[in-house]
Amino acid sequence: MIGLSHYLILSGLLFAIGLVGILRRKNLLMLFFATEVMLNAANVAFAATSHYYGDLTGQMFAFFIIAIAASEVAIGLGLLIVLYKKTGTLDLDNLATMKG
Amino acid sequence: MDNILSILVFFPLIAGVLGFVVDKKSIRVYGISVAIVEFLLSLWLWSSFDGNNPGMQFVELVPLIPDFGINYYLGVDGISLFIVIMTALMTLLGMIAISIERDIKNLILSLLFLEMAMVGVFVSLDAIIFYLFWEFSLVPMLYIIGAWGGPLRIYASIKFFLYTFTGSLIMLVGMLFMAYLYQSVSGVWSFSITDWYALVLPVNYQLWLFVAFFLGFAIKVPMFPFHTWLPYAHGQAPTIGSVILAAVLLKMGTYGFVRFSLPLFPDASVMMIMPIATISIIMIIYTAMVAYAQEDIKQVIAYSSVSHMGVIVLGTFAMNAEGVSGSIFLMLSHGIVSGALFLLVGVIYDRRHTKLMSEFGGLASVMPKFAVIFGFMLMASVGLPLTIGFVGEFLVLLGFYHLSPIVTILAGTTIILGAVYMLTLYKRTFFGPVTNEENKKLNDLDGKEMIALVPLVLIVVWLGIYPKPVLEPIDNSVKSLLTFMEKKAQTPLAKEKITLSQTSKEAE
Amino acid sequence: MEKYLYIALFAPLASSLFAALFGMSPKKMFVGVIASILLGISFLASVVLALYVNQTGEGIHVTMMEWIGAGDLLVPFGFLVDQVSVTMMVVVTLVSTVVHIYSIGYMDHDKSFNRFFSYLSAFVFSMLVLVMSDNFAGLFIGWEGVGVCSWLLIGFWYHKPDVSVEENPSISPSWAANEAFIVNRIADLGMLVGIFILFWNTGSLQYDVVFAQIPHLSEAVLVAAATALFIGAMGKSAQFPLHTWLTDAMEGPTPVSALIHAATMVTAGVFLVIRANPIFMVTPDVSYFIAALGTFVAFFAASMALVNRDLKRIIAYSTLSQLGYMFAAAGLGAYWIALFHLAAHAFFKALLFLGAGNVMHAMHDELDIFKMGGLKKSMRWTYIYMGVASLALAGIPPLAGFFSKDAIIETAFNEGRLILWAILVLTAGMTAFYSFRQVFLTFEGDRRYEEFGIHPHEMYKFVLIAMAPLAILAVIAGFFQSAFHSFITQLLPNYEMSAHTHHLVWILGAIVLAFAVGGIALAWIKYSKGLKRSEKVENGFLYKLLKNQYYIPKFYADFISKPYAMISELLWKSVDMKIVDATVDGIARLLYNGGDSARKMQTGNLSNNLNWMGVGLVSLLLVATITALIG
Amino acid sequence: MYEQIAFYLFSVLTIGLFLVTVLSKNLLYAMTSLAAGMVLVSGFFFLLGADFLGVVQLIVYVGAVMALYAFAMMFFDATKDTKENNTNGSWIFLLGGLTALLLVMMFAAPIFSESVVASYPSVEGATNPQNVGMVLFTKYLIPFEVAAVMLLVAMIAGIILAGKKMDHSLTTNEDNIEVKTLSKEEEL
Amino acid sequence: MLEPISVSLASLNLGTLSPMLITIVGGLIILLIDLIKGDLHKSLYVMFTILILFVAVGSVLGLNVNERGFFDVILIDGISIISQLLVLLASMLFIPLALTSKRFHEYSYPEYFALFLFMIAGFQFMVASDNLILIFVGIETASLSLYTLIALHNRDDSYEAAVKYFTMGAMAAGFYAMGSAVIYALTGSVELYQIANVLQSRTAESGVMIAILGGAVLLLAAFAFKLSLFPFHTWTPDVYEGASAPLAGYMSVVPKLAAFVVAMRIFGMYIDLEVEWVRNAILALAVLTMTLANMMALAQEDVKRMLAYSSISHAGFIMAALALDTTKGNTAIFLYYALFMFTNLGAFTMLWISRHKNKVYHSRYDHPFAKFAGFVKIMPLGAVIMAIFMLSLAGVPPFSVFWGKIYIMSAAVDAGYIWLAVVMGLNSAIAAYYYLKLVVYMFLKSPNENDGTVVYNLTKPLMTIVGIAAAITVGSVFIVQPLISYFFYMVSASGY
Repeated sequence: MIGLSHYLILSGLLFAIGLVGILRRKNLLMLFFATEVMLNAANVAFAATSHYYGDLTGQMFAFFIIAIAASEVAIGLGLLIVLYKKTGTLDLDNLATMKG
Repeated sequence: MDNILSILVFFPLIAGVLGFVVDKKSIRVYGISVAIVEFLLSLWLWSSFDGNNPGMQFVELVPLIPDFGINYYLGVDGISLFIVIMTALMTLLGMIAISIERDIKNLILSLLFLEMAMVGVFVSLDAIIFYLFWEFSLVPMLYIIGAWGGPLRIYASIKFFLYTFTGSLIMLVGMLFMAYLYQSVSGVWSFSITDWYALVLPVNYQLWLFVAFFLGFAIKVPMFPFHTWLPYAHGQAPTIGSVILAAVLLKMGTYGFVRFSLPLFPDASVMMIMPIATISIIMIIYTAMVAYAQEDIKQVIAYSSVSHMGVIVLGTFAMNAEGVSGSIFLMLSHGIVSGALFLLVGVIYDRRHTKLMSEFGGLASVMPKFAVIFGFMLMASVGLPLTIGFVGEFLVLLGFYHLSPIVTILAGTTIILGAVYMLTLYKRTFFGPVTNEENKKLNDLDGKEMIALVPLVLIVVWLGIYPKPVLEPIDNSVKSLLTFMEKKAQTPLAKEKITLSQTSKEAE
Repeated sequence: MEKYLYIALFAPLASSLFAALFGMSPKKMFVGVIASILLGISFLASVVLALYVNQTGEGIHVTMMEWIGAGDLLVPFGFLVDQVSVTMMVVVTLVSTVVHIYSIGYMDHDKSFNRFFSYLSAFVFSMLVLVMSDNFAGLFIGWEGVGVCSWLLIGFWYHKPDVSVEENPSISPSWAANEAFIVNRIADLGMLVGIFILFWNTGSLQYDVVFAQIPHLSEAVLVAAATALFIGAMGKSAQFPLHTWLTDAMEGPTPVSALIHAATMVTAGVFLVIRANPIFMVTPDVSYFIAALGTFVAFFAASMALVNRDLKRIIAYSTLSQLGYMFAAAGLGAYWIALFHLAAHAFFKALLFLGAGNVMHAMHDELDIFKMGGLKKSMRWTYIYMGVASLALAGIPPLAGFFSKDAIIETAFNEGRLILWAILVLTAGMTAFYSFRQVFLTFEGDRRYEEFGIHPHEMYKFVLIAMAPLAILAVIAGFFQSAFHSFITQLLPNYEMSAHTHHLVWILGAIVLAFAVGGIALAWIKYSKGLKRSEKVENGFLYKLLKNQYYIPKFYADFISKPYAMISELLWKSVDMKIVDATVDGIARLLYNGGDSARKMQTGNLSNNLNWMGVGLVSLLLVATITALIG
Repeated sequence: MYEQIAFYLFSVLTIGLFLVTVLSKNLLYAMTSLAAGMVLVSGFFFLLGADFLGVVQLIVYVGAVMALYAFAMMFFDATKDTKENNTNGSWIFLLGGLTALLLVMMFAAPIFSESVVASYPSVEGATNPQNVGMVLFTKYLIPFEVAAVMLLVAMIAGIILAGKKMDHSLTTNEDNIEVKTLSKEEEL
Repeated sequence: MLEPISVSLASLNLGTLSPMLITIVGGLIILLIDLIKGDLHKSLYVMFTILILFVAVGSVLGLNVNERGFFDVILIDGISIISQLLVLLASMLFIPLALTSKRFHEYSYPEYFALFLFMIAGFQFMVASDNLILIFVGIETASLSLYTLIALHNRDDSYEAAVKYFTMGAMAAGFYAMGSAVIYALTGSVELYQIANVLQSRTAESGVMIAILGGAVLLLAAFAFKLSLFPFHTWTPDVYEGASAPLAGYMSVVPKLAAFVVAMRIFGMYIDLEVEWVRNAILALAVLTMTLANMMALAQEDVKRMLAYSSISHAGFIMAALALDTTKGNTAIFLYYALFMFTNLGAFTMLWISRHKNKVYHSRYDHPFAKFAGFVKIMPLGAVIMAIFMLSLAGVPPFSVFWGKIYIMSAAVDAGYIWLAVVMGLNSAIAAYYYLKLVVYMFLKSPNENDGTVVYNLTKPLMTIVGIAAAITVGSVFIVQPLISYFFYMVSASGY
């Protein structure tokens, strides 16, 4: 029988995958993908918990996470466009004038 | 005028703020006038002070942050009264003697702010208000050293600031803990020192708190091994900075011992007598030797300050009226004498722009007045009887002898070693033939310098011959302090070591 | 009578302050005159007081005002004129009056004439405070006061440069002044400790209170107090090992040497022992030590005087030697004899010094007796004065020295201290020898000075007249021995020779006299015809040892001064700067550099930033997991 | 049984696809696999009975978000292999592996508790969208409205950031000041 | 079948929503104004924004303590009221800084002001709720607006800053979501008071602790990012450097304050539940943060960047107070921010006043220390005021931050954490160095040649703001008492 733990472990794994993505990506666009993975991991956990407790709050949270993810994408891409226009690249390593 | 203390504190502040408007050319006269008024006010304070009352007088108490127990709480007793007067006096004389022309306005205004802070430290009876003035005094001093000092001025001023700042922050933690203890006993927050006095603390708390306060005070004094900021500060500071620093700022530390450490932690103070005496002896002997090795006149006097402060600290922990009164008197005398010596060094620095002894020699022939006053202050500094320097030193050593003859004999070497470095300094600078061509045409003291120095000479003689008007109020307050400590002490050791004098026993 | 007390005390102060007013002006004759007159007034007042005390047999005790009052300590400015102090007052004011007048002539050409009188009078004031004070703290005021005046006066010619030790053993006046001050300070510490001991055990510093308490004090306390006080006395009276400053102090003008370093200040130590006799009387061990040390110093100083070539230094050594005699007497309990010798010595020694001053004046400050000789023609009066003084010093009857010194030697015999007696007798012979060696080398024989182109001349008349009282006293003082005895023993414990000694007194006296005459005769034989130097003797070990003052100054220089300077330098440059300060700066630098390296984590690279966050999360998770699993 | 199979299948696929998203060097692959992974996640939602959530996931994520990404990709002209100088692999994977391990340990704990009472249980007989609607428009009305504001913010931000006005910065456009630079900085 | 749900308007307690509603509506009005008539001068929007904020302040003041509204999603307790007040007040001080004499890109957008108001609404929702969902949405609303505001400064540094902030923020959002998920899985609730109830019964269960701590760690990581605690702080200096000076000053106060309130709610709950690990972790992070940030600030060459590190260190300071979880500690947080706000904003305003459009003093920095060399000669009053701000930040009495500092240290002492107070003291001493460094430059060094342009950006509104900040910094001793008593009352009323 698939229990809550199964879903949560899955969620944990997805989260770790997202984390790895964030940590290793140098292309900003692809880095954003990884954040989506992380948020999705949380969504899975919420939906599963919601299911196993028979409580709808989890689904609510998941909705809002989706909304937030969407907004983030909008703003993130807006920023990327500005950045790209100015610098012509999305490579993180070019984004280190401020340091120290 | 019951609120004379507030006036004393805030008059220089307001004068300083208003001074921003005063024209640059008139600022010097403005500053001196303000300082004169302040000095007169302090004399007024003395004249209306009741010398037979050992307690706090002119008390003002206005709740400031009642929820946190912070009050605007001022008062003065025999212990602080004269330090206040000396502060006003030294500021005045220092200001008269200023020879700096550059940015004089800023200098004068800084001095006025500094005066406010200094007076504030000595009259506050609330720990936080005390701390407030204590810390604030660093700021103008930082500016004075940093802006008008020698080549290493910035290093010296920052070192001065950070070093003392660090120590006092630890002290602040101690204060907060003290307030907490008071609160846990009485249920009310209070930072008022007089409230704290009533608090009987367990000995281990006393020890920890003693150490916390000690760090704050010791760095200020400065006690070995926390003294190294002082030679830099003095070496780089302009004359006025050194004068104020030596005369007043250092006294804050020893005053703190008397005001806080002794009455708050009588048992711990008694237990710490020997460690502190050891440090004091190191200060006395070690710094006297270091002073002997100096090549710079000002550095000699700077290190000699440390050495003398060692005697003062020793007296503070003598635990009898002779020693403690002597120590407070010595604070005054050291303030006046070292202040005068720094003024004197400033005199030749102004003329030659060097303070190296090797540059001089035979000045006694060229500048006889200068030599006379210098020699006079030198004798006061080495504690010649009938000068102000003797009374305090004698009392301190006398007082501490009761606790430990060995320590006293070691500390007594100050009269020998002090003579060694001071006379060597005097010989190298003033005696012998005039070898340096540049020294042959030096002018003797001018009117301005005489105005600044002669009053100090008179005070040195006056208080050397007739210290009673000053010593008696001090002694009264000290006796009541010791009686209080003895009552409060819990350990038999403390009861044994704290010696009450006959007169205070009768008073009970 | 109090009026006279104050006059006697404050006239010198007035004189000093008056002279100080003109301290920076060029020479003003009236300053010297007025100072001398004021001193004379002081002397007269002292004499009046002495007569009063003699008449009534009571002292005068006044308390002028309170000085220091703290805790239980109450020190007033109190003055006591009793037999002891009045004796000292008369001696001091008399000698100083003479010296003041003398100085008018001697300092004639000095541009700091006025300043000199200011210092000199200040010294007299301090000395009077010292002897008149009714408590130990007051005594200490005078004690330090004379120290400072001594410093000022030794260093009076401060402008002279430092020279090497070979050229001048005292290096320079300012060096000698500092040495004197510092050495005295060492002893003063002992004195202070003595004062502290007395205060904490008796609760007061007043003589009468303290002495009244003595029976209640433990022996340890008394021994400690006596020792400490004697250490103080050793400094002022230049007893071994603190004696080196006295000969160096001869750098000062000669009147100073006469007044301070012969007649008055250096006897302060003896005065202290006499003053505090109740303490020393109950501490026989300390007293015996004092006597032994005094005897030793008497011999030790005399031995150095044997070979010295410096006119003033020879007299200085003789002073040292005589101080030893006084301590021997005081240590043996014959306080009145010590005081008597003190007074007598003051007269003839001051005379001797002033005579030396005349010679110096004539010889243009040349002091080497090997360069003098045959001065008797041009300086007859001086020769007479110095001859008389030397005879007195040698102890030739009926001059003053005979009575006082002989009594001391007798005392040693009487006490059964035969070794001390023998040494003292021997020393008496040496004293006679070196005194007359000096006199003869100076005044007799060939005129060695001529090759240096010096034309000596006698001192001013008024100066010579002023010296007369001293000469007279040097001659006749001894006759007052018994009168003085009855006067002084009203206060001081009486000391009488035992019957046994009394029987032998003539024999003893004869032995001493024989030594003295022998010494003079030897000197006459060797030196009256002129200087004969013997290479062999001068290169001998003993001669060199004596000439170099037993190498003690060198020892002090090499093993105290130089190491002190070296250690000071080391403490400053290595310990203070390199350890203490460097630690502080090190902490600061550590923080700064730590911050600077920590900045490297701020690469500015977003990827790194994210990694830091990842690392943070994982480490927190890791710690949390471990905690959860353990706990 | 079928639920188990579906779970494991979907799990493996999701993990695989997301791994591709994270590891692939090709932007197109990464994006495609992300979209596919999200579809699979919505599959989980359906499995868990959160039908409405699943639909939203499909529409918003797979539809809108991926469309945005697609546009962005075209804008950035990033179809080619991006040269990524990725951070040192082993270190990152160690970190990721450790995270995974720790999270798995954490989630392997008996998190589920019978004692937990659902605050907003599904109403008997109502469909999932109805249930969702009831909670969303009562309890979560405010968050919902705030989310609307948030989306408004995102919209405005997107518009102005991508707008033409950003091309000419007023900030760096000097009006009148001459440029000067300091000499070498003084060290404190 | 389904029944329509009827909800009475009264039970919704609409008043609790009014402050947020006002700011949101204000933002919408600004958008409308822009739609109707473009090309209006920024001063209109500035003043309008201030008015809106005034109204919002008024409505916050009208709130009753400890009310809930809208199905208990909105929580108006004491701390939400005071934090809203502080947020609004700080915003009112911030927004006039748009009225510079030189043109900067962001102020040409009316949307800038609208976004600003939305951001404030986001903060308000954050602090006025104990529902993790609403908190999350509030955080994101505020953050997304903030990213945009930063980027709108429109130069290379600001994009870089915005992107960095955004990306790390997105990661933190992931942490937050995941942490909430864990908590939800543990308790079946996303409302803190219920979570507390359930967790209380579950802390004793065996094997669950790992999940409890895990959830806490994820949330802690998310908030550590917001509060810039080590090692999640790396964005702070870069973002502050890239953002315009006023915005940097604003960021160092308002978002952090809001985040602190949420952190207080969440971690206070853990500590109340006697999950000591959380307290220790927070303390460790706090101590590390203040120490390392202080050390790194020592070596900075740019004032703004130095202030960024300083604000990290201050955050560490406050975080330590949070870990105490005593009423006094929590009061101290608000007191500290109330006092710190003026000083810090004042300091950043001084930088703003001296800001040039381009980097004329240094190839990278706008405000290198050297720029302020001899400032006292050029603008004595300005130098004095800046010095007062610096000394205040260093904790020199009697300036404002000192009072906050001793209150926090006192709270630490009371809670038995004397070592913490000592660490705070020592850190203040280290910090004094870099604040002094600026003072030293301004007062003790001689000015650069031809430096009349240091006060390039000065206008009357800016002077007013600086004046207000300076006045409060200097006269703070008189406002501490009312603040303490008000805050203490509010905090204890809300049970923290």
